[in-house]
Amino acid sequence: MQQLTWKVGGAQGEGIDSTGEILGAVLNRMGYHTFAYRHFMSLIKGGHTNYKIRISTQPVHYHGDLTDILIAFDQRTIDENKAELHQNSIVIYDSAFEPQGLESIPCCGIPMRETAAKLGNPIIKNMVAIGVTAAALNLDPAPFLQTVASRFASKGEKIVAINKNAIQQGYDHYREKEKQRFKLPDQTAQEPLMLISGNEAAGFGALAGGCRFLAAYPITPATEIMYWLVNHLPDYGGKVVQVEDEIGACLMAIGANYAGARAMTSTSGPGFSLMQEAIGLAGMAEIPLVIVDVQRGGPATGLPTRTEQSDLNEILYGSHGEIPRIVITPATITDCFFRMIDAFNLAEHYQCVVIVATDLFLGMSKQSIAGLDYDAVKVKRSGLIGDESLADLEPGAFKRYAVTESGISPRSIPGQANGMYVALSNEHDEQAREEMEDRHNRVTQMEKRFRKLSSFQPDQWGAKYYGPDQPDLLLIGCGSTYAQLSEARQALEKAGKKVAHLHLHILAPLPATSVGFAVEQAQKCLIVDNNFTGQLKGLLQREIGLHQKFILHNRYDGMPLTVGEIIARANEVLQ
Amino acid sequence: MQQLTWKVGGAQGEGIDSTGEILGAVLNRMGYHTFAYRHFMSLIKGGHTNYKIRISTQPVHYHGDLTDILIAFDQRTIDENKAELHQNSIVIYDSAFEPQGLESIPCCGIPMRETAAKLGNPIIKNMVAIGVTAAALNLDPAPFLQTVASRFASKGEKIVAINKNAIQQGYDHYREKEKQRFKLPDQTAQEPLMLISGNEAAGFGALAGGCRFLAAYPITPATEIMYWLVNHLPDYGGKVVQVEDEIGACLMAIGANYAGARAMTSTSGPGFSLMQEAIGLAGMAEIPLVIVDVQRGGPATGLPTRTEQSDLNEILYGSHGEIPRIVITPATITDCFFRMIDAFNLAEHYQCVVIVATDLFLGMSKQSIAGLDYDAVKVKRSGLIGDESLADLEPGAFKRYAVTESGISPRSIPGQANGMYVALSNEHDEQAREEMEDRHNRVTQMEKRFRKLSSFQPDQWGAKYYGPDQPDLLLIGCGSTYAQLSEARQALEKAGKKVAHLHLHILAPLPATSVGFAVEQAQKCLIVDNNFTGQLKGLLQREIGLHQKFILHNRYDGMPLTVGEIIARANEVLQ
Amino acid sequence: MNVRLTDYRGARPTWCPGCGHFAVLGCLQQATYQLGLPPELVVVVAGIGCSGKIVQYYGGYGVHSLHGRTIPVATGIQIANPGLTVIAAGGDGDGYGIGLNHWVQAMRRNVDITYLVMDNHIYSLTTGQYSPTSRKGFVSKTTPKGSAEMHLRPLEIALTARASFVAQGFSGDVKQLTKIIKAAIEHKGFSHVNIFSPCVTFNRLNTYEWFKERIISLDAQDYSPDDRLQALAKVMEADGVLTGIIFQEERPLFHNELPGVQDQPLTKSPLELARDQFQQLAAEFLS
Amino acid sequence: MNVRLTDYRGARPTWCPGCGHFAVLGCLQQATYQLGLPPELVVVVAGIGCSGKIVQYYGGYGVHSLHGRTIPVATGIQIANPGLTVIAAGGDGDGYGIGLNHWVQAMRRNVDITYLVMDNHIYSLTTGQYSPTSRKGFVSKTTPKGSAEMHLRPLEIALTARASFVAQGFSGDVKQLTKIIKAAIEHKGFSHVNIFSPCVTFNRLNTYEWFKERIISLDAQDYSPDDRLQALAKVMEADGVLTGIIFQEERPLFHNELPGVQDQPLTKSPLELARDQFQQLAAEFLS
Ligand SMILES: Cc1ncc(C[n+]2csc(CCOP(=O)(O)OP(=O)(O)O)c2C)c(N)n1
Ligand SMILES: Cc1ncc(C[n+]2csc(CCOP(=O)(O)OP(=O)(O)O)c2C)c(N)n1
Ligand code: SF4
Ligand code: SF4
Ligand SMILES: [Mg+2]
Ligand SMILES: [Mg+2]
Repeated sequence: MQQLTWKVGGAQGEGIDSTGEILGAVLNRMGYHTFAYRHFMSLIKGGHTNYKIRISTQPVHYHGDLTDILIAFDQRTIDENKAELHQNSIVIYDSAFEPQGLESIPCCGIPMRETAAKLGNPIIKNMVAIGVTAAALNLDPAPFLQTVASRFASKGEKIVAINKNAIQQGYDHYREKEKQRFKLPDQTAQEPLMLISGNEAAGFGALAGGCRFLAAYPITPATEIMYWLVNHLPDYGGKVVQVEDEIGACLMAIGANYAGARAMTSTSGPGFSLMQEAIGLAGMAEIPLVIVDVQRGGPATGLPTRTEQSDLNEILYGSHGEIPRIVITPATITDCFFRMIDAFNLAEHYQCVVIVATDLFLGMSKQSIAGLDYDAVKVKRSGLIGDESLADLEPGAFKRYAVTESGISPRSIPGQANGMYVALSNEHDEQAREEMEDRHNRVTQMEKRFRKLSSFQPDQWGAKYYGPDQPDLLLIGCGSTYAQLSEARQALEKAGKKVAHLHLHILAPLPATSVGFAVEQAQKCLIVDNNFTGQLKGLLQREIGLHQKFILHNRYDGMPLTVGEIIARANEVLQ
Repeated sequence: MQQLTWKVGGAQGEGIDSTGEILGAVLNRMGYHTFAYRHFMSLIKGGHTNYKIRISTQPVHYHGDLTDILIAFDQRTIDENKAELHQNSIVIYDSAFEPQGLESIPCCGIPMRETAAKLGNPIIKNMVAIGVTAAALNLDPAPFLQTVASRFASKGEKIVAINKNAIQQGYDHYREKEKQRFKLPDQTAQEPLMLISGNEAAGFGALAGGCRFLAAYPITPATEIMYWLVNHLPDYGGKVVQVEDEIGACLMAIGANYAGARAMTSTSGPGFSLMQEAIGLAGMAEIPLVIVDVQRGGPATGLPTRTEQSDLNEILYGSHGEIPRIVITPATITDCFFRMIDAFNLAEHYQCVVIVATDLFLGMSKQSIAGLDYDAVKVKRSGLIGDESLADLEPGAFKRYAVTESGISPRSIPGQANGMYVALSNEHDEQAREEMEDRHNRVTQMEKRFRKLSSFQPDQWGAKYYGPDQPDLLLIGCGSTYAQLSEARQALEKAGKKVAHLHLHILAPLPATSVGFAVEQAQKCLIVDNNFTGQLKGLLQREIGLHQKFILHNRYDGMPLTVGEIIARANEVLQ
Repeated sequence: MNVRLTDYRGARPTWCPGCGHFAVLGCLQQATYQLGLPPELVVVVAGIGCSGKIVQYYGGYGVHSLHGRTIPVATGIQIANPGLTVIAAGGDGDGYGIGLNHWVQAMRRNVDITYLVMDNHIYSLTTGQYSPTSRKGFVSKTTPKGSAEMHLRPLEIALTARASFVAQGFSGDVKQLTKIIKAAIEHKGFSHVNIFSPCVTFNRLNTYEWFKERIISLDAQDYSPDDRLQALAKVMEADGVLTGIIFQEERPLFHNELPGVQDQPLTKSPLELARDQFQQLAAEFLS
Repeated sequence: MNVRLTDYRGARPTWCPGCGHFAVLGCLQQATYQLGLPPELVVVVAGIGCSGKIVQYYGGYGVHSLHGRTIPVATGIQIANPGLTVIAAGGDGDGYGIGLNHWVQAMRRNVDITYLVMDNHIYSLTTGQYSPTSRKGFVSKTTPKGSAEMHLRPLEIALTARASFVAQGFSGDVKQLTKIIKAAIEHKGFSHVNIFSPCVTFNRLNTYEWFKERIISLDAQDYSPDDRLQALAKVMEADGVLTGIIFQEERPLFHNELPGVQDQPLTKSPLELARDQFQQLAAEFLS
């Protein structure tokens, strides 16, 4: 695998994102595998933002620890990103400022702002940066010019011309000034690659999984799911409502599910906290419900533009009282797509709440992925009673919450004759007409609800094991840490270490057989949590035991984990 | 200890509660120790309700498994309570109906409704029942007559006379018809006993602990805390607001705390779920906050009139992101009083959220308790910076979130010159003026917030151990199960079993040293949970390990645990 | 279709004898019966309170939602299947206290549901605390010295929040109430119906008599409910204690205004994407 | 007391150049300065949004609360210490979307706070979704085909919810806005101030020009803000786009109406019970 990392940084409002997006788009079209991470702040203009792309000949799920090429529009970009630079990096800075503190790191000043200003619009210094990038990567500027031409086509020829000009001048400037060029290997992917973010994949997965209704409230970093769905659901018979708050959003999704639609809500931590009571309703009334929590830095408003896996506790244990629930943690962007389909099938089958927990890193990052396989998409209907079966029953004999062996009861949909029932938030009996405080009934219904998931086999795909048996060290993570953990494991393996990696795609019900077996086998386990208190570690301690084997490695500064820190920690533990 | 249990049952709206309350009041005044439990339904009239009193010469914290005297206004009372009867019980029923299914249990019909009707008001059949009770207990009717006279004084002489008449006639009826009388031993308590519920004790404790503001929303079974405080806080400089919802209630309490008052909110499960986001704000902005969650049957609206310890998970792990928190589980009604004082002191000292978790059983039951000790009440102020210290600082130099070794930072109160700061829900730095996404600052502040509790020593009073060292079986419970567990342990001890009891008064931070030591020592541990999933057991597994020692005994039908079931289960496990 | 009035019966009510909520249940049953709506096409979404139990006693489909959360659930159902008649029902605490925000937003959206608020000026199921519609000074368990707040005016809020149908009924006048509920259900758009529904157990102030003495019925007046400002004036003049249809207008319906197909309910749209649809969507991600 | 205007400065604003919120900050600083309120006696409670950042840029005490939760926090502070000047401030999404219920209830209570809503008809901090005050048809990231909802009329809601002071200002007229904010702070009771505060980055429709072309100023008119119904008529007539003080009345204050001592703030009441007080309370439980 050959690879290179590139980053552009500056103030918010300087077009940093579009610089990265154009480069990503061109590279992706050329058949390179890319992974792009956006670093931004909770303000609209100013501050510091950067866009990083890892370019590779193989699929990559992470943007990489280091930066080979850093394009800096300001000193702050250098300050904030210096730690990622190495001796073979190059810093290409806007010669409008004099870079400080680069010591021996090679650098090269290009008059980016000046060039743009001369072209009549200083804001297009980002286009100059694209030209510079093309030159630095030793790429033909043509595809960049084309991309920009088609992107700005609607804005008129003059705009297109200026932007193209800016790219060309950036290209020329760099070639004149600087020899050091990174050569990307030739690359043509087998099939055209999709450039897609985790949030887009989740939206697309929801649609493919039969979701036809989204009720949500805007919140970083989840809103892109809503954007994707509002632009697509209506074409497939669906609707999207922006609700007044997350309480209403969750309940609207519950209403639509009750009415027979596959419906969901998407949010992040603060919104998820507001949904706690509603989650209990879905659990009690056995109404299917899919919630996506794109986690961000907490607590409270916290770090809205940073990543964290710190809602796990609330996802697993939130809402008063007790309900069965399924918690899925997609590990990659492709996984975001497929796990959403699973989520809808499972919610319908088990008539329960399914929470899909991603995070800012997974949700907002964009990756080149090989085409999603249509044949792997399976919408499975279940649990719905037919009109004929209802017609066969005595009037009023239908038991919505029938106590069955499986714990799953037949479900009718409003409009079906003879299927009337009340979905109650109070305890109720099989008949589902009125609340019921009787203690024997309570026990029966409680057990029925919790029995439902006994047929669910989380071990089937909820835990994946990579590497040797009986390892000296087992790395354990869930969700978005997959990429860094698997790269770390491979590196450790290469270094001759006997290290395995267990990755959790389902946290509840926990794939306890697989986890228990893997933990038993391993000498030690390094649990990698992207939060402060070690929430995944806590879960495993609770469910698996063997505390003495567990060591925590965690990160809580709002950044995704790095491969390097995991390797370093693993080596430390292995000593 | 000599004791007797009495219960009266009928439909809601038949004055069942006042029957029990009058009996309780008279017995308490006579120096008997009583413990009264109200069983009721989520409707206003009809259904089944009962009121049970255990009468003892020693303090009792539980109403007992069995019923010696059952006064039944209807057949349903017999059906629902038959399981508590034994061969020496007596059922005194209203001869308006013919009791079914009593088999060999002694019973006696008294024309209660008829007597009341003849007196002009069938509703006062409950007064007849009081007279019957006096006779059955071989008590002088005089104190009952007096109590009723003073209770109804405001309603006029005629009403008083009718009620007294009803009591007298009930008394006479029973003495005529029935020989079997239970003789209570003579009793005079050392000092007058207070008859107080857990909710009242919590309200009184709050006031004594310096609470001067309550913001709450009505909810069963927590509203009595509000009632007590609305009737008393105003006399001591305080105020009570009934807010539009629990979100607002929690935030109003946060506002008042920020402004320097000791303020709280009280609620039950559904309301607690709604407070999750606000809890994060208090945690992040380090604003002291006391929340009482009087738990009831969940999930969702659940079983609003039944008891359960099923919010523990949400109490421990709710709210997105991560905040330090203290969770206190009072074990007795007296404990409700004192732990509220602790809660306010701790919230102020650690500038954090303190959740006091009681439940319907503890909150709504009434007990005779020996006077609360004024000298044991200590309001401890801490963490507040003085005006002089602020005046000594450069303008703007005050650091509200100063990174200190203890993790506790000095706190100013609006109005203090030179102490201005913003309490932010976003991550922030020491200066506390604006949000801050810087990752190093994030790490520092996160660690600071979590360091705060390192000086808290939950082992001091958070776990109490009763019984022999190195027991064959260790019973473990938290909160309101204390009474049944301690009675069970004593019975098992009497039966020659080597059984100990560890009771948790604090769940977070867990008194891990005491618990770990006790668990280590024990052969096996029977964890008693008043919920379905074994939430206390889960906590101990997570924090302590040694899963193989843990056995769960749980109850989830909405009823408090019985002593008998614990003994039976313990014996089973001991085999 | 051969529906009988008894088909609209659910469980046996447990309300206190004399409770105003009986009339609301009866009138709703009558209204849907008279409109010939088969019970399986009616969904009642109720809140928590004595009032909310109406869903258990009515014979159709229903959701006994959370306290204050009737409107969003009803909205979700209505958008998913506009072929259903969706009735939200709850108390004054439920709707004007904890649930007020959902209500206000649904009115301006003009969600096509009927909302029956059983307004007894008190929290009853929790055994008697003042509610948003309790008058200032109202003595209750949480306001032993009288409430400190001016009461909320639901009709005025409904009018300014742009409800397209605003009416008020009284449990003491079932004829009028049935008529109002029928009109509300027939109205296309958000129909807000406030109903004075006395609590005979906990509210000793706002009794049937109290209302009877004060209520002004618009039915007896020459009043045409087509001018919002005039309706506001009327309501203010009567201090909110009037009955009848106060305002009605035709306005586009939320579910029709939302982008998406209109010719069939959401619940009937196919769940699977065809291969070409799928590939077309995937192709949007090719850069 | 010797306050300077600069004493009301907090952190350096990060709003986009030209953002309407600058004017609101400036006018608030001016108003409190002109009123001679020392910054340590001013508490700003802000919501989440670009607007909410005002608390970081103003120099007093403050709480940067949660999204939509300014009012309850402000209420708690105000009741705890009525000696403080409490300002709630936030955006249209914050106040009229997620936080609407708290606002409506606070108005009828007449909590003695000033509420500044920086209304740019859009959710800005989340980079551009329509808000409750966006006009129907408004195109935004979540409404690519135009919003399906009629907008909320904050002034009308404020009037019918019985705010005792209702005004509207415009970031394009700082003289008037300063005057309004001063009057709002001076008013005893709930002062609702809606401020058209254009978002120059995400709202291309409701620009300074858009407002300027439409705004009718009451200052130029012979208008007396003492009749609620007339105020409603005026607001409806102007389709909500008017500025000035629209309504004002004197009404008892919530914190005074609540039972309890009035002569000193809660925060000053002694926390310890004296022995006799304690014993008296305990004695109530003796049966
Ligand atoms: C979140 C939440 N808070 C509080 C409650 C308790 N509660 C149940 S019903 C009710 C008030 C009911 O009053 P109202 O809506 O007026 O109905 P009514 O009983 O008067 O018909 C309350 C506060 C609850 N169920 N859920
Ligand atoms: C519970 C919750 N939901 C969503 C968000 C995300 N959020 C932050 S600001 C905002 C909207 C801000 O709009 P507005 O109040 O109009 O303020 P503006 O930015 O326009 O000034 C939203 C939805 C949040 N912080 N918390
Ligand atoms: S308590 Fe009041 S509202 Fe509830 S059922 Fe009885 S009369 Fe009706
Ligand atoms: S995005 Fe809009 S509201 Fe936010 S700071 Fe910029 S101009 Fe102001
Ligand atoms: Mg009510
Ligand atoms: Mg806005």
